Amino acid sequence: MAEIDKPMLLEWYRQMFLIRQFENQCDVLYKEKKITGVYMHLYSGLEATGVGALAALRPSDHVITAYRDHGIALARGMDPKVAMAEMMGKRTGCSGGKGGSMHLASREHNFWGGYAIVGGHLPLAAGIALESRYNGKDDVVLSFIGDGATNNGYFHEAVNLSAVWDLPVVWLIENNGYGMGTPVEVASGQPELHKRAVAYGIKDMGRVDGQNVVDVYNVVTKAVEYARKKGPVLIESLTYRYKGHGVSDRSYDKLAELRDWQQKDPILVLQDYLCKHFECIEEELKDIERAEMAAVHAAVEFAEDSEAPTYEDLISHIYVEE
Amino acid sequence: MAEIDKPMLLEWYRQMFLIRQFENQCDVLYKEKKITGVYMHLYSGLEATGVGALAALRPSDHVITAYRDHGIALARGMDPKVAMAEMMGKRTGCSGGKGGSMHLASREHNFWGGYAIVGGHLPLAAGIALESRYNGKDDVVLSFIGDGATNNGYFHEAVNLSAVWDLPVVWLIENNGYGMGTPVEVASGQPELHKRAVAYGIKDMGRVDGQNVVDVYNVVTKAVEYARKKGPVLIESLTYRYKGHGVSDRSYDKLAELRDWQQKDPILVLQDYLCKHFECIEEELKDIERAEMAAVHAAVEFAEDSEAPTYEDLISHIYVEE
Amino acid sequence: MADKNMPMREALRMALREEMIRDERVFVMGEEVGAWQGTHRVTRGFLEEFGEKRVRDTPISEMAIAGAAVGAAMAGLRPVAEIMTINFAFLSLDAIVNHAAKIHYMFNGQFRVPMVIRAASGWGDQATATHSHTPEPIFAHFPGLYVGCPATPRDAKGMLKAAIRDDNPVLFTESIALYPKPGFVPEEDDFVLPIGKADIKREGRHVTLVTYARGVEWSLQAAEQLAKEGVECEVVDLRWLRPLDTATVFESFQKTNRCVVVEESLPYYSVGSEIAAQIQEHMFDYMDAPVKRVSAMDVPLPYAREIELMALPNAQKVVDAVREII
Amino acid sequence: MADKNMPMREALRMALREEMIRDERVFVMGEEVGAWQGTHRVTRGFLEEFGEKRVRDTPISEMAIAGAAVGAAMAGLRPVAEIMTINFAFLSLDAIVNHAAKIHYMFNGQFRVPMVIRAASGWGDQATATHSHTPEPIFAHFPGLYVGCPATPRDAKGMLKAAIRDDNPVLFTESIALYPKPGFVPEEDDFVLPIGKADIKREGRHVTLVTYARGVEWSLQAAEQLAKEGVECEVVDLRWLRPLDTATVFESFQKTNRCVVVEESLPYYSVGSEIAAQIQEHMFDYMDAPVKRVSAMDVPLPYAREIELMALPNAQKVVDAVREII
Ligand SMILES: Cc1ncc(C[n+]2csc(CCOP(=O)(O)OP(=O)(O)O)c2C)c(N)n1
Ligand SMILES: Cc1ncc(C[n+]2csc(CCOP(=O)(O)OP(=O)(O)O)c2C)c(N)n1
Ligand SMILES: [Mg+2]
Ligand SMILES: [Mg+2]
Repeated sequence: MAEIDKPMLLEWYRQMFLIRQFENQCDVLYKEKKITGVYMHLYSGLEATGVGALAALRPSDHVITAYRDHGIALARGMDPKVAMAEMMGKRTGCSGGKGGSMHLASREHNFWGGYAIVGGHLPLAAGIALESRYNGKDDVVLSFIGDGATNNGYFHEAVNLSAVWDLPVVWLIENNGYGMGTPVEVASGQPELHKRAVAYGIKDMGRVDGQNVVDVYNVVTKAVEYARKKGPVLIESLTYRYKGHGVSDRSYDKLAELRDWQQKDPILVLQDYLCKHFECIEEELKDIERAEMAAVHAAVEFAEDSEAPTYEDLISHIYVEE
Repeated sequence: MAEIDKPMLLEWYRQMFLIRQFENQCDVLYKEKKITGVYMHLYSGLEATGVGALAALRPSDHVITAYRDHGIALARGMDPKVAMAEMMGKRTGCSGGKGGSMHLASREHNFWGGYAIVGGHLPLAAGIALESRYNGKDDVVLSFIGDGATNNGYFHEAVNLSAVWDLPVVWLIENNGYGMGTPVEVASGQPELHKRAVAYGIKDMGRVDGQNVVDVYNVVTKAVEYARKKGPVLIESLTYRYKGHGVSDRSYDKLAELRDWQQKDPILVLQDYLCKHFECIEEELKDIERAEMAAVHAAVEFAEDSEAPTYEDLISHIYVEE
Repeated sequence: MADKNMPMREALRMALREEMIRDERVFVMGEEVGAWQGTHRVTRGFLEEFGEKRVRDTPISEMAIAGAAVGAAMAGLRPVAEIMTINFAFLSLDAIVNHAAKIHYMFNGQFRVPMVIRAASGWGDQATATHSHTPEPIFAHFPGLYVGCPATPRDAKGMLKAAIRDDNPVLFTESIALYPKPGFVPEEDDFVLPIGKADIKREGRHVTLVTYARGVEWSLQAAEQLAKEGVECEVVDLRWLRPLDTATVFESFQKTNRCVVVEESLPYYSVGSEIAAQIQEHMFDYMDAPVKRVSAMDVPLPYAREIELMALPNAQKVVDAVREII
Repeated sequence: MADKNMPMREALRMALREEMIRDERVFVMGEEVGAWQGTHRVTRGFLEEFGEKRVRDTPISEMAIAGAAVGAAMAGLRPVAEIMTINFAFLSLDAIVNHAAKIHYMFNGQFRVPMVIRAASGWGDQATATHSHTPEPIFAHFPGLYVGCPATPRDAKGMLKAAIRDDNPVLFTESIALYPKPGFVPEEDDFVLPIGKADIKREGRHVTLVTYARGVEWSLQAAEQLAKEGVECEVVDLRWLRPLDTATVFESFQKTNRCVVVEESLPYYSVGSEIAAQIQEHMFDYMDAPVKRVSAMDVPLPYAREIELMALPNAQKVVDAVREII
């Protein structure tokens, strides 16, 4: 495990701040009807989980997630311009405007995309991991899973397959307390979701404080090592979604709860950590913030200036044709 | 828990002997091409599990299973004539000849049928249990599950639903070592299948010796009590299928293993138990055997004399019409 | 009682509520139907009114939602299970077409499966490829099931009540785009429309537009426009894809001798295919022109609004199709 | 090399084996494909020849089998996943039509999904309602997927090899009844038949029989019988339900002006529907009679042999249908 040094921490701060900024911007753009459609699920509040987990990967490792994918894309290094253009359905978007908010992806970053059918990407993760084993590589797949998704048949079949085939997958549950409006305890007979590892005989890495990027990084780093050498691992990260489920859904009436979670906001937690460990860091953080705000603005400009897809795009890539 | 007395034991002996006899007869009839079709899965070897478990139920309780259903039907009290007629696809069969070997059922016995899609009946079990709770009854559902079926999405979703809805279901895994040709350890990351209870936070009743009808009865009786008062329970019964998977499949090449299991044949185990506990029981057992052999012969005769379904049957009951 | 103007979602809510009041055995289950008040607000207020026993939130388990409804129905309850959107019913296909639809037959009538699966269907709101299906035809392919797809608030009420009261399993799809659309709805408790009966939504004598669900609106708009040019379209709303009321289609066709099928679904192996096949088979001597089909384009649906709309049928496409055969 | 006579299952086995030898990335996965030698013996001997890495037994997890194949294909492998029978592919519907078929488009070409799902299809052996499906049309409804259904050992080899070499996802169904049927098969390694190309299985000038898979046999038998009466049938084997080779159908129809569609599937929203719709739409002026359809009866399939056979299409039903339009 690499020693956590200042540059790493600042890079995480940068990513988390960028994500928060990007999501806030998306929220505004949606209200301005510059981002349209019925689905948009923001990552605000979950930044430490995504950023900490992805920091544990090598570039040749793989990532896949569900529709709440903006934060994962950005943490994996996708250019915010390309991400924002996709949000606005532009040709310059990572998926040419054909995927939208729920379907960001970047082949070059080994980010295998966001998927909108709950659980649908979990067997894909297993299949991608199989390629790694099959070709004698030691790359791992990091697969995010919503807490609600763990009750779906896909979860069961995919995790069990990873166990019997001994695939290098880190199954990381983003337990943000709810699947849409349903609390974890209502949806799952076993609300301590990491315990489901027993059902597959895979390594249970327990729960991690998903608000603390350092903790997430440490646990996922261990998990990645384990997966690389041995086999699948299950982790549960405890976190929260600030903006409710998605833009079309009324936000649930949980203001007190929200305020509690904001007390341990992942960005604040990291700020505190940085201020405690490094003197006069405030200015550096401000610089980062300014730069990322500028990056998001540039992304919006880029997206707004980009062209919409055309009929040609509508009918291309239905099949691979050469 | 009712004291296990001699009449109970003799009744179990009768049922187990009947089932074995029935299955042997089916095997013969299949070879004679009097039973036709591609699917027939015999219960030989598993008798103690079915008979012991069903003995723990009241008539108003419910039973449901997969395609390996002959033994369950007979233990639940289905007339062997009606069962045999169904095997031969006759109008007098329990399902009018339209269901066949895999789809025996008897509404009047609260035997909700055998189902051929692996795992497909598991949510049905949950739904039937819901009716009991909904209408304020205390009837339970006993749902059999193959070991192989526990790796299917249906299992996961149905058992979890039973947990969060707190349904009175006894989930009883018939672990006969294989799903078709695949050993449990190859198919399941967690080969101690009862441990999957943890994933749903339901009561784990552990493993029971599925060759011993008394043991099965005792465990299932406790499970039924628990389900009636509290909620779902998972049990794993260790047993074996003498005739391989089904008639169309070559029997697997496991003669030594088969012989080992036959050492603890469920009928022999019960015979030993009876002989140890009751003097001069041999004659009584012989009488039972003679009677059940006669019953099976009568069943064959009845079935052979019965009529095949007609065009009218082909087009009836597609929809309920009144 | 006078009819009352209300959006389709309210008509559905009224139907469901009335049936729950009428019959203790009727209950709803599904993702977010209770505390969250229903993703599409059809079960708004139900949890408060009927309580947890009859308004049952489920985990994200589409196989179990449909399958548990089957079991509950077999045992004597009358579940109305909501699959949040029809896209997720792909995961319930086996439970619906291979269990709900087969059990009555397979066990020779020993069990009945009086259940309804309600599912929101349709696209056009940038929901993207995996969330943009109208796969009603693939469900209607299978015997043992009824498939209903209302086009108006009035029909929504009468058809849903019929579905709930029927002893057979019914897949009932509700066009997302129609939820907010208003219409007059009878307030009577026993306003029930017969299963499998099509409806003439507009009379005409030159061309028959055969359609259902959202297609009715496009067809009526097209008929309006064409009427100005002197072309009178008869709009036949199938209402049910199974049973399929070909009698009503044929009757209209005998008058018009021309037909365009209008549907939101994909073109291949679809409703347009079946209706065209039926007409040419049974109405051959009445055909003055081939039956035309207006369907979604044969593409996965993209996110970007501009190109998604190109793929969607609309009134103009219907008008163009009619012109081709007039 | 001379052609070799062999049953279809051997032709499939040959195709698969050749492709595995040719391309290291090709592997098979599915229930019982390895140690058990394949439920239908298509992968007999593979485990021994290719080892556990490339011959992968799976749990009974149809969602994961199809879904893991998608992931492996995206990552650069070329999985050939076996779903033991197509009935169980109902559980994989979402993974197949909503993931395999959509991913290339949805991410604008970033990923390819070069995978094949092989599934045994068909009925007639008393497998009963839940195990007696030929649902190829419901899969072919969706763009992004190819659907192939070979009728002869020769086609089986050439089509399966094409499916494996293609960069798109393919659902490949194999009629259970055809597995043991023999035919001559080219032994060449590179005998590949193009995707989406229909085949004239018999020439004729009076009626076109459009069919696929098992229907080809019934059609050829009917053609034989009708030839004795002077009626010459042209048998068009579609081979692929997607892409659908309507050009070959139309060409034949322009010659015969009459058509019967023959399929093992259920009648509604099916291949007969689509072909009839296409012909009346594009060949209206060539039609001397309506297109007839011979399909399975619209019933769940029962167990008892006597009545199951009544529901199945056969050569006589084809003959009768031809007589109706001659
Ligand atoms: C199979 C399926 N069922 C239902 C839905 C609708 N849906 C979208 S997101 C969601 C909640 C998922 O919750 P969770 O897995 O906890 O992820 P989170 O949104 O909290 O990140 C539901 C029910 C869906 N997209 N797919
Ligand atoms: C969904 C599904 N997949 C595959 C099959 C084919 N199949 C029938 S039985 C069986 C094995 C089931 O094994 P298990 O659950 O252990 O039951 P057992 O036969 O041992 O009683 C398989 C794979 C099926 N019927 N349904
Ligand atoms: Mg969540
Ligand atoms: Mg087993």
